[in-house]
Amino acid sequence: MSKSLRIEDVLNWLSGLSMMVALYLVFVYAPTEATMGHVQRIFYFHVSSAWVGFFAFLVTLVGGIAYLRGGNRDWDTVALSSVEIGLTFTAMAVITGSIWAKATWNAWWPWQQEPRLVLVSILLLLYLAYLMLRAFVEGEERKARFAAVYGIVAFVSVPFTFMSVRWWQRLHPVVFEREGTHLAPAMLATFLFCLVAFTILYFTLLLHRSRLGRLADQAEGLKERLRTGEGG
Amino acid sequence: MIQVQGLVKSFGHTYALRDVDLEVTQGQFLTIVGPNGAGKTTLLRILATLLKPTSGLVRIDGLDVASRSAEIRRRIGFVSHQSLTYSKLTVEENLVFYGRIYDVPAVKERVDTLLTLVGLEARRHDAARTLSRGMQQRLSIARAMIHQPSLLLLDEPYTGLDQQAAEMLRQLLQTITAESCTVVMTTHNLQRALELCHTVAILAKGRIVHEAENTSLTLDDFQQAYWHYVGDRWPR
Amino acid sequence: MSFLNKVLAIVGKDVVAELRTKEMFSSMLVFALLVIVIFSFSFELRVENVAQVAPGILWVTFVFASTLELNRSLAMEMENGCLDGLFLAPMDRSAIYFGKMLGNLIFISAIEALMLPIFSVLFDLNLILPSLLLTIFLGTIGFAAVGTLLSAIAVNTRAREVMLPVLLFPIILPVVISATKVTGGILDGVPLADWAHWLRFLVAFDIIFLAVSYMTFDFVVQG
Amino acid sequence: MGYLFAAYAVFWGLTFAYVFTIASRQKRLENEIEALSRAVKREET
Repeated sequence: MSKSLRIEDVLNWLSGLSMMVALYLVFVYAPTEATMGHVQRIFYFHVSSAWVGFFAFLVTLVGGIAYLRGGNRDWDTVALSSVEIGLTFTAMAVITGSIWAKATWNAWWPWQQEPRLVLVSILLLLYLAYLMLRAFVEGEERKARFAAVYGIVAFVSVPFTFMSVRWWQRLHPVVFEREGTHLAPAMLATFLFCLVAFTILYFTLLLHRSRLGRLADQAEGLKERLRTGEGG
Repeated sequence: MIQVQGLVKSFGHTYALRDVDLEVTQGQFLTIVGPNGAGKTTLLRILATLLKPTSGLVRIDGLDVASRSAEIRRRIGFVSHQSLTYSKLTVEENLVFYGRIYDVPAVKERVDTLLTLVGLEARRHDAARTLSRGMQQRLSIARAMIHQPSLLLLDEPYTGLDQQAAEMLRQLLQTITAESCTVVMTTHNLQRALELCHTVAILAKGRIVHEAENTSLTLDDFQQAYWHYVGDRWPR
Repeated sequence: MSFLNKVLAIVGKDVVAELRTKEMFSSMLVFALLVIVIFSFSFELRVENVAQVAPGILWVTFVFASTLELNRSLAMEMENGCLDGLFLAPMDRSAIYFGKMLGNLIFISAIEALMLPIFSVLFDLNLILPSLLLTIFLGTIGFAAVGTLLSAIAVNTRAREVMLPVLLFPIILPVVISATKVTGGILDGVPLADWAHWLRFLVAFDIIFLAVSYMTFDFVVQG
Repeated sequence: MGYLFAAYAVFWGLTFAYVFTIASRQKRLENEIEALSRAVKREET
């Protein structure tokens, strides 16, 4: 217990510190973008949030496969925790993206110009369905099994959705092209640091959320012991 | 025929079976009695390979249920408390379908034999949903016997039957067991429990608490034993 | 071959049951007519060119009809515990998957075949074109492949009728997008080369999801 | 500038809200587990 506590502490401090540095880099170190101005600074946290969302759902896939292979319930806890964190960050990406879109294109929801927006909203739907599935299945073991399968199928569909949305958009006039990789070195450095900081933040949250899952499991076990009046 | 050692089955934190030991020899008829929630259905479903044991050893004909389930399935017939038949299909179509998925050679002949055995020849072209509860149960037994299993598992076969249907079922089971088929049956009816079996076991709270030979057992003695072992759960 | 024989036995009994009651076909016919009536009322005032909205209406109808069919198909196995009866048989669980999947494919295709002429008449468009039939077929395989797996999950949940669309729609969205695009392209007379990549895309989706569903089906149906 | 502020406010708002829910759920469960363990101990003695 004491050892895992230490890892928690290290991660807590590390993520706090790296987020502070990230803020400094975003607002002070990174130069102001020429055409878009200060609003472009949304980019760093927006893309990083989206990255954490995507990465979290990848972890859910891995957790699902590991659970189905070994039957270790901890993997199910990790998968569920990751979905929750992933949804939170995807929601952040959607909201910050929408604000950015309003600032640059004067539209909160530019479906046609920004296919990634569609993709992200589908991700939200997919993993809300994942949570809904868990809420509607009876029995812990079966819940974990179904969720694992859905986590796998859902993630496999993501590249297809991405591609179809991409191609779907191609028939419409491309109004804005984002200069993805043409970032100035200082911007790129800031961006990369943000990615790292967010990934650390993700793992910190995952650790705490998984602990929550284990506690819930423990509480269930105790309740069952009380109910049957016998040790498990 | 059946060997069970230290069988445990849990659903999450709930334990359905805790440390069950059981031994059934070839041709034996074992009845398991116990109150609702004792774990009877769970035990039968594990023997039928429908559920995997959490831990412990379960062997049928020396084959492990977890790893050799396909071979075991050829040897067992399972009569569930549901009929496992398609209500829209006719009696004959149901049996032919199951015959095909069990790889039964000469399905037609086998179906004819079974329909005669369970006395449903006259209803063979009727949809399964039009059958009475007793007939459904006999169809269900015919379904379970389609591939000539050497082990028959019956889960609460008498539930929901009237006196006459239950009597027909008893005669049918007597005929089947005369062919030296091994049978494991569960019930919560103590009188039915003692009718045909060689051995009777009491299952309570996921454990086999009592086992007895049925040679000189009277219903009164058995009822005494049942109350003693099942205790507080039995309504007095 | 015994595996194929078992798959066909499962498909066969579904077909026989349906031919006997014709429950699904009659309800689907009414359903298709209803959808068309509702759509024609809701678009009537705005749309001057039906060909613009026809692909969308067509695929929305197909998706909803498939969902109804998938729910019904697995519900039939849940009745009287028949699914247990299938699991008790000495066969690989993938035979159950392919059996149910093929059955679903046949039924959904039959429903679509029933609806196409109705749509053709009411939209005054010729929808019975080989290229369009191919697209519909490929899209239907995609629905059936994922739908069979997810309906096996959905039947084990509370509120199962709602659960299936919630699980299924976000996953088959790529199929709907691409199929609608291709249908639009065909109706507009766009040359094959311009939408051939969509067909390849559909084939890839079908193959991958057949494989994933086949591999995970066992975990859905055990215990 | 207003948009930039709004975006970052949303980000930090959501992050803290999420961390807070995790922390409070953990607290609640810890209390519950403690109460339950005491109850189990009582039962056993």
